[in-house]
Amino acid sequence: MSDERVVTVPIGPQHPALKEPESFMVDLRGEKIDAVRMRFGYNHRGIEKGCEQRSYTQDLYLVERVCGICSYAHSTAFVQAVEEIAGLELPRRAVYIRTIIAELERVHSHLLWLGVAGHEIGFDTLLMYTWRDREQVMILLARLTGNRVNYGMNTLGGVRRDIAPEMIPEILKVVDSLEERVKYYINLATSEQTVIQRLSGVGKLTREDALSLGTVGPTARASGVDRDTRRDDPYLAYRDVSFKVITDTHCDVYGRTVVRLGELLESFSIVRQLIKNIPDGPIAIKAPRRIPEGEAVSRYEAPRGEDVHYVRGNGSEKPERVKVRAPTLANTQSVSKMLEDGYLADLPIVIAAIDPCFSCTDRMVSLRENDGNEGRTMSWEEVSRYGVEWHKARGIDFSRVRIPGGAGA
Amino acid sequence: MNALLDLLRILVFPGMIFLVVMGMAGQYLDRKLYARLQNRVGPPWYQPVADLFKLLGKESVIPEEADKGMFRIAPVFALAAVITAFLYIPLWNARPVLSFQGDLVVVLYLLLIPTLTFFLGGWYSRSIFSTLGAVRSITQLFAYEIPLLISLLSPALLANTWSISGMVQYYAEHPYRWLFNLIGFGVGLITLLGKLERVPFDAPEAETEIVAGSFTEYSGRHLAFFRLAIDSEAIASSSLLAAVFLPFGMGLPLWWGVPLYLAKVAGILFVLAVLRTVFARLRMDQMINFCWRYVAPIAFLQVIIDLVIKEVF
Amino acid sequence: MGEKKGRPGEKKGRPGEMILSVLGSLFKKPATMRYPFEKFRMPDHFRGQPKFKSELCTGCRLCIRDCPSQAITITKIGEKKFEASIDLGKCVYCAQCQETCPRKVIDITTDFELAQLDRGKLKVTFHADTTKACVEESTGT
Amino acid sequence: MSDVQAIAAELQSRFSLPEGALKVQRATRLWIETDKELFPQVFDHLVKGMGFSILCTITGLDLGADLGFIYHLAKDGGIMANLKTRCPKDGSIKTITPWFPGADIYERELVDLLGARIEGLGPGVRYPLPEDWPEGDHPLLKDWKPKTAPTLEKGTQANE
Repeated sequence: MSDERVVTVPIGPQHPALKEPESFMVDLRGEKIDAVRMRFGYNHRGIEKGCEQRSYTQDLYLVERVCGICSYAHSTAFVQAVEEIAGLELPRRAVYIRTIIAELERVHSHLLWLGVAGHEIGFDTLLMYTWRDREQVMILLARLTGNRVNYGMNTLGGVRRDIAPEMIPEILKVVDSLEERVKYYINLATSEQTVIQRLSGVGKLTREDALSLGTVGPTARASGVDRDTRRDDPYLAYRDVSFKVITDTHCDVYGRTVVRLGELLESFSIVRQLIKNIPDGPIAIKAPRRIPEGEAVSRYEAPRGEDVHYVRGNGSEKPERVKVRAPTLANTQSVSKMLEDGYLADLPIVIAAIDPCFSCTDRMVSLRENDGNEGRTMSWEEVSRYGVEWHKARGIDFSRVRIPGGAGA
Repeated sequence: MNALLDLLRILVFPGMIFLVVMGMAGQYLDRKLYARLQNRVGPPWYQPVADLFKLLGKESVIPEEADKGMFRIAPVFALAAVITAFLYIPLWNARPVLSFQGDLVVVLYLLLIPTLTFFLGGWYSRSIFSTLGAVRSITQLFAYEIPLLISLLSPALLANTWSISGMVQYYAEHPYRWLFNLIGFGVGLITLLGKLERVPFDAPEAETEIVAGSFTEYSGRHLAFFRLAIDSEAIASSSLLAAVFLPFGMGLPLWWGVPLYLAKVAGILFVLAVLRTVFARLRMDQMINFCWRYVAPIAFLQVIIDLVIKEVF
Repeated sequence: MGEKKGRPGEKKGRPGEMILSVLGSLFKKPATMRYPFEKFRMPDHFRGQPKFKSELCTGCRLCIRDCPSQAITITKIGEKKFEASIDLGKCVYCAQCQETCPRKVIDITTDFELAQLDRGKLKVTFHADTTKACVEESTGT
Repeated sequence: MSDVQAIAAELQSRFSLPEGALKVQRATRLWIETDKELFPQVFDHLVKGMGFSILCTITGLDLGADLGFIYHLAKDGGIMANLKTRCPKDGSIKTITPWFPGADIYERELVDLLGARIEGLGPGVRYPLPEDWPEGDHPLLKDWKPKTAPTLEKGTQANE
């Protein structure tokens, strides 16, 4: 930092480009990026510890809240591992329903990403249009599962809600209409000059780097790494459907866009195949409350990449250990590589291009007085009192300020 | 009596208050159109007023390290410059509030002051994001200002006068000659996007990169003044473009002239809203490249056209 | 995917690709709505605020055991009379309680507008009224 | 013999692992248990010799007196080898960053949450706990209890 031409810009923990708190200290030389130092952990909520202190049923809902967007991915990865330990054989209909929800979740996640990407490059119209279209799948998911995110669809031994026959045409309608829209966006992303200018050649990550840094998901596939857990280590009903693994060799943000848009089309085709072949039968089997001793690892291709859940049971109602590896943790390693020699202006889109989900990544809180096991944080009064004390210690007295609902005075 | 009338013209109509009201109406129009173009409902008509009063009622926090005087004066200065410039622009007839030979150049420089105050306000905020925004503002200024200048000066070349009212008179005497300046009008619209720091040229206040650029540290009434200055600048610049490039129907009586003028400004605002809807933000280097490689040569083309026409007629 | 190769790292495209659909939007009904003024309804099976039918409760407390966020408290107030309070600030609206309950005491409504300025109001108590047969709420929405 | 059994057989013959150290759970899941001394050799052979080039993650376990570590390795084609090792709580294990530069963050997580000592892990910012988190306080240990536990309950009362 002896060079005075270098300016350090703090992007985060609070910054409009980041939807979640994470810190990127960027050293700038003019508009060019010199170095990036990352700091994670702001979203550490003690979920792994919390899982050890709750029953498996409760954990289902806790794990689902690891992430707000790919919630179903985490819930399914967890429940798969538990079912493997318990040796539960799921009814085929339940497996199919899980797969349908999983693919619909991918659709909503990728459309969300496209909108966010548009926003990061200052193309708000793209954001508004994609999110308008995404609303179709959100409403569909709400009708199928009972919520727009955090579907609460999984239970040990199956799913909680059946897909009613009258919903089938609704799903197909949404899939058809979205397919048409996605084709429009593919055309847009590959022919709009200003979009191409902002995406192409930005955030380069070579195949070698992608491999050595252990990137996963669309980030890796856009660098020509042909990996997809759905095909390599099939889970749910992916053995029964045929789909292409979309890869690209642009190795930049443009490639990542192309991969995600291509995956959307594949998802539509997967949902159609599943709906065509969905078997009849029960949607759940009875699961024991006590899960036997044992351990299992489950892999799941979430929209952002591979989720890995490790669960160890000890014969009681509560798991001995739950370990969650979210895709963003694997991908963050590559961000500083991608930012090398880039512009400050490209930083938001490069970070956005791994579709980061820092909540997934961290899984625990950094409030000191967090009790860790329940995901409970300081109460509002405590935070306010803590803030007042903190400022008092530095010579500012906020104690006369009244905060509505708080213990300010 | 005459002095009182002049004062009224400066302060109320068509001066300060008229401009501010127009500014807010323009902001509403822009936001509503932007929303509708994006298939959204958009704000209700009173939103700009509500925003203004909300900001005026809020505490204005000044950073400890900021140059307090500069920080406070910059927004006021921006608004004052825009209002002054507006007084020289003929709206629906060839008689603006103030006028003299050469006022076109003065108006251009007055309209440059807001950008300079963005720079000064941002620079003296001493925050990293403000500083970056300030530097970007001034860098961008050099890219769009020259083409804008050239495109506005070429109709003046044709009219052989440096006074805007003189130009209006010339084009009133020679109807349809303004049609030769349409290329310049296009250049003017594009560069106006840069002047108003709108997509695709909004890098100086790119939210996802540098928060709000120069305005990052501004809040309360100081921010309100800046917003007012920007809204008024949009109206003043649109009026300038309307007067220079669309000088038809300028001799009409008040009840025809004012609606025509409003329609012209609304039309320009509409084009600006559409333009900012369909593009992604350009990076600084791309923006400068674009301005110098495409916009500036086209502006020069307009000069050549006008010189040729002047020789022919 | 119609890809146009130019110089490496620079693809050719046209600016203003969206202009037609953008202008078309002017004549379409907006996709958004003026939300608090216009009511929004969630689909029928939406998991909103839980409701507790006190007269059915046997006090088995299975719901408490399964609730992931410990939002339910059940107090015995008399012979076969139970009163429940649900902390809507803690509730994660998973509807596990509804599923667990053997007597179907808990109903899930589609009500989602549950925000409160006062945290105390988030705690909804369902009284077992000893004189009347009906159940009423003391606080809350 | 399926792929996973072939891998198990090769490991068995090469390292003469004790009875029960290898477990084939299903066609794509292999569990291997090694002691600390043998671990680097087995790990190196899996990564370099058998193509397990994907490091999914590292799980740390509190096994009472020992800390357990599971290295979840995968190869193209879907087979996952879960290599287990353990060391006493005051002992240390070797870093795997020479094989996987991206493993840095997984190891820091072990250091922060379980208090593992990792030889050869270079300096860097801690993850995921904050800078001012007390040294020697590792939340994922089984006997870890929160120091203070404010609840929403208390807050609600204070509010009324």
